[in-house]
Amino acid sequence: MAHAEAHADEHHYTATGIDNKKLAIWTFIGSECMFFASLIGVYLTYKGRDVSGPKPHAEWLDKAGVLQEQMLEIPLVTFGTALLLFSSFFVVLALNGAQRGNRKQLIGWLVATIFCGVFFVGMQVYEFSHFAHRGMGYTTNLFASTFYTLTGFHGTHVTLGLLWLISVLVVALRGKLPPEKALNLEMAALYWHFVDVVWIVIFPVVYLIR
Amino acid sequence: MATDALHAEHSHPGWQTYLKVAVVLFALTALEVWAYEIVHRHQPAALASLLEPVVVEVLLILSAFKFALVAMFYMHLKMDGKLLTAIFSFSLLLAAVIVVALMVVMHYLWSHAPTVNPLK
Amino acid sequence: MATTAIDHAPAHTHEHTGLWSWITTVDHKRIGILYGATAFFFFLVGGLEALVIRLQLMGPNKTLVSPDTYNQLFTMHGTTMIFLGVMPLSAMFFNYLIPLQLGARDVAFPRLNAFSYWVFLLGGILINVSWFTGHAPNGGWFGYANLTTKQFSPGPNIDFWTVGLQVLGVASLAAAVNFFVTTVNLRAPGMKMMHMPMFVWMSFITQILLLLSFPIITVALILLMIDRTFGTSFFVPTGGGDPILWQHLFWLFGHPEVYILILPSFGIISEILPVFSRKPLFGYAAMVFSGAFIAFVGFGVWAHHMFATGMGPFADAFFSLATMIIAIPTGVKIFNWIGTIWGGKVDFKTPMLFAIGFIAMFIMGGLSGVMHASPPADLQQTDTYFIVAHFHYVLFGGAIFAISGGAYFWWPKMFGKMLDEGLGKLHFWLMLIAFNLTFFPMHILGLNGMPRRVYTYSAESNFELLNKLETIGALLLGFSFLVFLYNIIKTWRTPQPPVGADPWNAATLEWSIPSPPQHFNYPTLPQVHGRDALWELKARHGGPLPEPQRVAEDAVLMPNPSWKPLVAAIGVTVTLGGFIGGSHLWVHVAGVAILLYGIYAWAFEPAFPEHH
Amino acid sequence: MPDPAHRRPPSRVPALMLAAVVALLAACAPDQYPQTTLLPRADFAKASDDIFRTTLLWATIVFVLVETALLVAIWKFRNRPGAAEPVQTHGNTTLEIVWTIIPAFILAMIAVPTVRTIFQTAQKPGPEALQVEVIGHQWWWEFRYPQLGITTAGELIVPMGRTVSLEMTTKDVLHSFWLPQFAGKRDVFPNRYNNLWFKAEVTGNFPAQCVEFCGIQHGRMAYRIISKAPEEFDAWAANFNQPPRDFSADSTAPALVKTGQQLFTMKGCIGCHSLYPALPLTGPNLHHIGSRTWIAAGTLENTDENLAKWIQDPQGWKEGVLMPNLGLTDQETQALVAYLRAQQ
Ligand code: HEA
Ligand code: HEA
Ligand code: HEC
Ligand code: CUA
Ligand SMILES: [Cu+2]
Repeated sequence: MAHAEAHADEHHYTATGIDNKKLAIWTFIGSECMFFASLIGVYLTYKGRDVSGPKPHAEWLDKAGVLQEQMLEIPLVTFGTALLLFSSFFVVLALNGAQRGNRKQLIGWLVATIFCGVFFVGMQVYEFSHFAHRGMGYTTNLFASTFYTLTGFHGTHVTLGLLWLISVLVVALRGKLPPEKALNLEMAALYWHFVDVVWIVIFPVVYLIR
Repeated sequence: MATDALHAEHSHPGWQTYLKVAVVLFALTALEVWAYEIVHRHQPAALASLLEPVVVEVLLILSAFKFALVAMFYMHLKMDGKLLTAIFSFSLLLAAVIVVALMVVMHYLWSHAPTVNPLK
Repeated sequence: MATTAIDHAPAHTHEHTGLWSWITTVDHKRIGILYGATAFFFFLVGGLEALVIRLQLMGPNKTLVSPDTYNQLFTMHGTTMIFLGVMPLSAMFFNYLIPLQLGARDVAFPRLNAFSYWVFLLGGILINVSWFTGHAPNGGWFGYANLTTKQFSPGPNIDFWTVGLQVLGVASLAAAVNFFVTTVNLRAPGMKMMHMPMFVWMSFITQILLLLSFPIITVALILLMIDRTFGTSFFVPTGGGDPILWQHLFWLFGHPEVYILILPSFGIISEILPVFSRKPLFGYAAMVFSGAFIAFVGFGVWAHHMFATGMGPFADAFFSLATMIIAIPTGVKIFNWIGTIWGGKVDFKTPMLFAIGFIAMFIMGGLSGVMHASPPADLQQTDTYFIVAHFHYVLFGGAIFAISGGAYFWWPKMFGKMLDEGLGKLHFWLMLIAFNLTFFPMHILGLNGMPRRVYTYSAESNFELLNKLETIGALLLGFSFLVFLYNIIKTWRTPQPPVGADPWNAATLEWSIPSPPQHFNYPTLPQVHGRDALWELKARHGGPLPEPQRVAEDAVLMPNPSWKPLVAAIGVTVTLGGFIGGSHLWVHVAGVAILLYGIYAWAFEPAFPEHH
Repeated sequence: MPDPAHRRPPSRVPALMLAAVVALLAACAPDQYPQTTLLPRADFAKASDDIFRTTLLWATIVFVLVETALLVAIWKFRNRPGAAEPVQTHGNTTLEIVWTIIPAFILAMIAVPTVRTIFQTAQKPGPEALQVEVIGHQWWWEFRYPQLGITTAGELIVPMGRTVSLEMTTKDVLHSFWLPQFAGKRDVFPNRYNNLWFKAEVTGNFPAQCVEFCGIQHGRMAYRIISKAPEEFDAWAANFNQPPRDFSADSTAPALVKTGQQLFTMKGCIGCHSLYPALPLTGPNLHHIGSRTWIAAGTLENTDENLAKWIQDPQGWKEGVLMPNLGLTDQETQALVAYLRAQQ
């Protein structure tokens, strides 16, 4: 019985052929679906039940009795959405580079991805502070609370994804992401895409449907 | 046992495919925003009155398309194991059911339970 | 499958003993034992709380504890038993058994496994620390808003609960991902899904339930915490929120949760019955599918906890019918278990007694469940002791009986020693009788109008006699656990000849390796050809297998021990703990810093020893 | 085994079991329990009870059959010396289909009447019903009769033989209103009205209590349901509508009562308690408190001693209750009791 050679293989043995880490990240994503479903469910359930303004898609009277524009600003978020979609595209290319051992492709696109992500978070920070400026605090009304909570938790996920991607970038920069370790980027990328698809749902549900 | 990287190189699509997907994604997003604008500004009027009754469905279908594209191509579900697709689809299905169920039970309640004193 | 014997004395390496080795362990068996010991301790704490409850209710208008203390007691009793007792006791079996029964060396992510345990332990401590500050949670185990909002519960009591449960949720989710992947991926070569032992199947379904239901309560808890901390109105009516949304979110999780509590027990029973009936499990495929069906339909019945809320007739009817349907697959299980015994050769060893007790008692609880499932009848039963009777019959009569049986069954595998059979039988009979004495009268009390969660009752109500009986029963029940404890200590102390690998002539792979198993479980991964892998082997061999020999401890490369998971666990707990009694920025910051350090140190530390 | 623990059960267990069985049998009779749900005395409760009995019947049948099967199995197939190895069966499809279908059939027997009753009890009674607004407070219940202009607390008084329609809500947290002998429970929610109805078939004074956990004194949030013959009910309503008696100018009134009336204002009782039925304040309305059968949210019989005990030390009886201890001396208490007693 040749133990030694058996082990080398046994450490990577999986019954399905799918790598453990990849399966794990997908399982986690499945669980996250329920997390966002609950938040979106709460948002939609409470949609339109505010006692007073601000309103997402209609004019509203503020405390002073002044008529205010609708809260949500579609052009800004459309730009943010585009950024996120771009980043998903970029990270796929980065992964492609990593798998083929093309360091330039890997690093270049990864940096681009991170840029887009940072700008998206920046967009959200700007949006939130702008809303706050316009008189929509966290507790102002149900719309405000549900909106900030849903998009805020999404933003937190984006931030975590960024942290992860940046960590992978650092590893890559130090030349420690050879093709056989591309899975480390693939996991981050999968999570990143997931964050992106959640936004694909949030964008119409929150911003476009009145 | 195939190492994943090798496996991936053979079956994962090239960057042309990724680019095509990206283009479609942007087009669909543009469509979404356009649909929103039509209804929002009520212009052009003909299109708006056509779109208005179904705009929610249209938006949801468009975003479902986008969702599917990212999942299938960028997340490689189209090429990776069926098991992963099963995990994701099952979760999504249940997630959708939960969202709808929450809305239905709460709105059904609000539709029949009086909020002001029915004796007054 | 043969563990080719290499004649080595068990090579003890220093890293295998001492406190530090337990703190840094990533061995699923040790983590399982840690889970078991911790959960059993918490179970005793929850039991002690129950005893105080029972003493307070022994007679009308008693003043043993103050009303608020009483409310803290039953809240903590329910919370402790469910989240710190039964769930982690099941986790003990997941940890110890899933890899063994699959023929694997460990779980897929050993360090993540350690992380789960530490988060669980710290979450349990966090929530119980509230006793020492005098602010134990007092809103009931389902924490109904708007009683639990800041206006009506201004103290930190509820914060301990929202935060504690979130921390525990992290532990459960991490463990669930781990066991899900382990089950799918680490099955021994040749073991198809439909070859897996029933315990692994039921545990697998439990992991899916955990993955899909815990996020829901996490969201609910977060929203409640935000309401309390930042003044939003998710569940505050004056701000437009609706407290009933809390109930939907809670029970959307809460009902799947009860199947999270019972499915592992179904699995344990399904392992014990065949071994002591000397006959394979009856209707394996039906058992698998009924388990999956219970879990799946279990997501669509949550509002049967809310029949009294006035949901409207259509919702009432829907949830009533959905609930009743669950009786069918559960019935299939019961009948298949009886079918397993039928025609067998029943050996009344202690584990078997508990398994039979489980079936007998669970039927009772299940049937009262079906009686609640009819809303017109439930309007009379809900929030009375009839409900308390129902859920103790399924939780204690179900889960605790099965877990006790499992403990006797796998004890020799875990520790290489048999628990005393005589004491085990005494434990069983005492528990069976005391259990019924404690909880059967609750049916009568409930139907005769005794509400639950009342710290006392009037003399006029005439509830005294039955309550006295219940209290006596509870004390006896406590005594039965003392017998168990004594059995453990006695077994520990008394020298015993080694039990060997397969003392019960059992069916599954874990009995093919020495007791207790070596760190790597299997020197070579076993090759599996069908169900009941070990029975099949023995049949092929034409009798008992030769006793497996221990091989050198370093024969197989195993992962490094690590203390990083503990650091990350501390980080999680501190970060969330900052929400107790308001949001404390510096605590969050410290927590996040610890967490980040833990995660990075973990990520960049080699999982395996440097090359051989 | 020389284990002393081993000896114990044979002597102790049967005795205990016997005691338990006897006690249980004796304790089973529902008529001993004033709050029982097993002796329904109104249409709604009877509908619940019908379903309950149907489910209980089926549950008992299933219980007996399945437990018997289990016992037979373990007895018949117990390991006897020299028994042969069992036949290794793996299942039986026919059997499995049968034991899927039979439970489904039994469930249908429960489900059909269930659904019928759900819809039947969901119907609201017409305007001829006596309407009562039920309002939950931490930790007492308020009852308003808009058709009669009456507000009272702690005692729901209804006429026998006439449908009563309850519109229920809460001023603070969730509670649940329950009339064990007459109807099931309904939770109450802020900003929402829930309905429950019943037609009492007997007269009498029945205890009941709040059944949704509502804070520290949930355990002592009780009330009485008093069903009166129609004439008595009308008389009560007519009498109740009299304004409270003013003793300050009444020379026939005992001095104690007069002092009590002054103290009622001086001690601040008036800040929370109204003596006029239509004036809602934070505490229960004390109109006609003198003729109530129970006080302190249905937890104390309305005797002079209990009244005194309550107003002097409400926190002693109901810790955390929203009525403060006002530091009344014994004399003041006696005066207040006399005054309240005179509110008939
Ligand atoms: C292990 C935990 C567990 C399990 C397995 C169950 C199982 C079931 N439960 Fe239980 N339940 C709880 C734990 C559990 N429950 C808890 C903790 C609460 C209270 C929460 C709280 O308020 O604090 C609760 C409350 C609860 C309620 C709410 C009552 C109320 O508050 O008003 C209801 C209502 O429908 C219910 C129903 C059921 C049903 C139908 C099943 C079914 O799954 C049972 C199925 C089993 C059988 C039916 C027996 C075997 C079957 C046969 C022998 C076949 C033949 C049978 C028939 C034809 C009927 N349960
Ligand atoms: C798995 C779950 C579980 C288990 C095992 C138990 C076990 C017990 N429960 Fe529990 N119970 C719940 C889950 C559980 N319970 C839940 C969810 C609620 C609802 C809470 C709510 O309403 O919010 C509840 C509520 C509840 C009530 C109702 C309270 C109320 O509504 O006012 C009562 C009353 O009698 C009770 C009693 C008991 C008793 C006597 C036991 C006994 O079986 C306990 C037996 C164990 C022991 C007695 C321990 C032995 C200890 C020693 C021997 C001492 C050694 C000590 C040390 C070394 C530390 N329980
Ligand atoms: C701060 C408010 C407050 C003040 C002041 C107050 N009470 Fe009360 N009282 C209450 C509340 C609230 C209850 C209901 C308590 C409960 O049962 O939960 C109550 C209950 C009662 C009851 C029982 C009523 C019933 O329906 O059973 C009586 C009698 C009573 N109060 C008398 C008095 C007297 C006499 C005084 C003055 C000496 C007084 N109260 C002062 C708030 C107050
Ligand atoms: Cu009010 Cu309980
Ligand atoms: Cu349930």
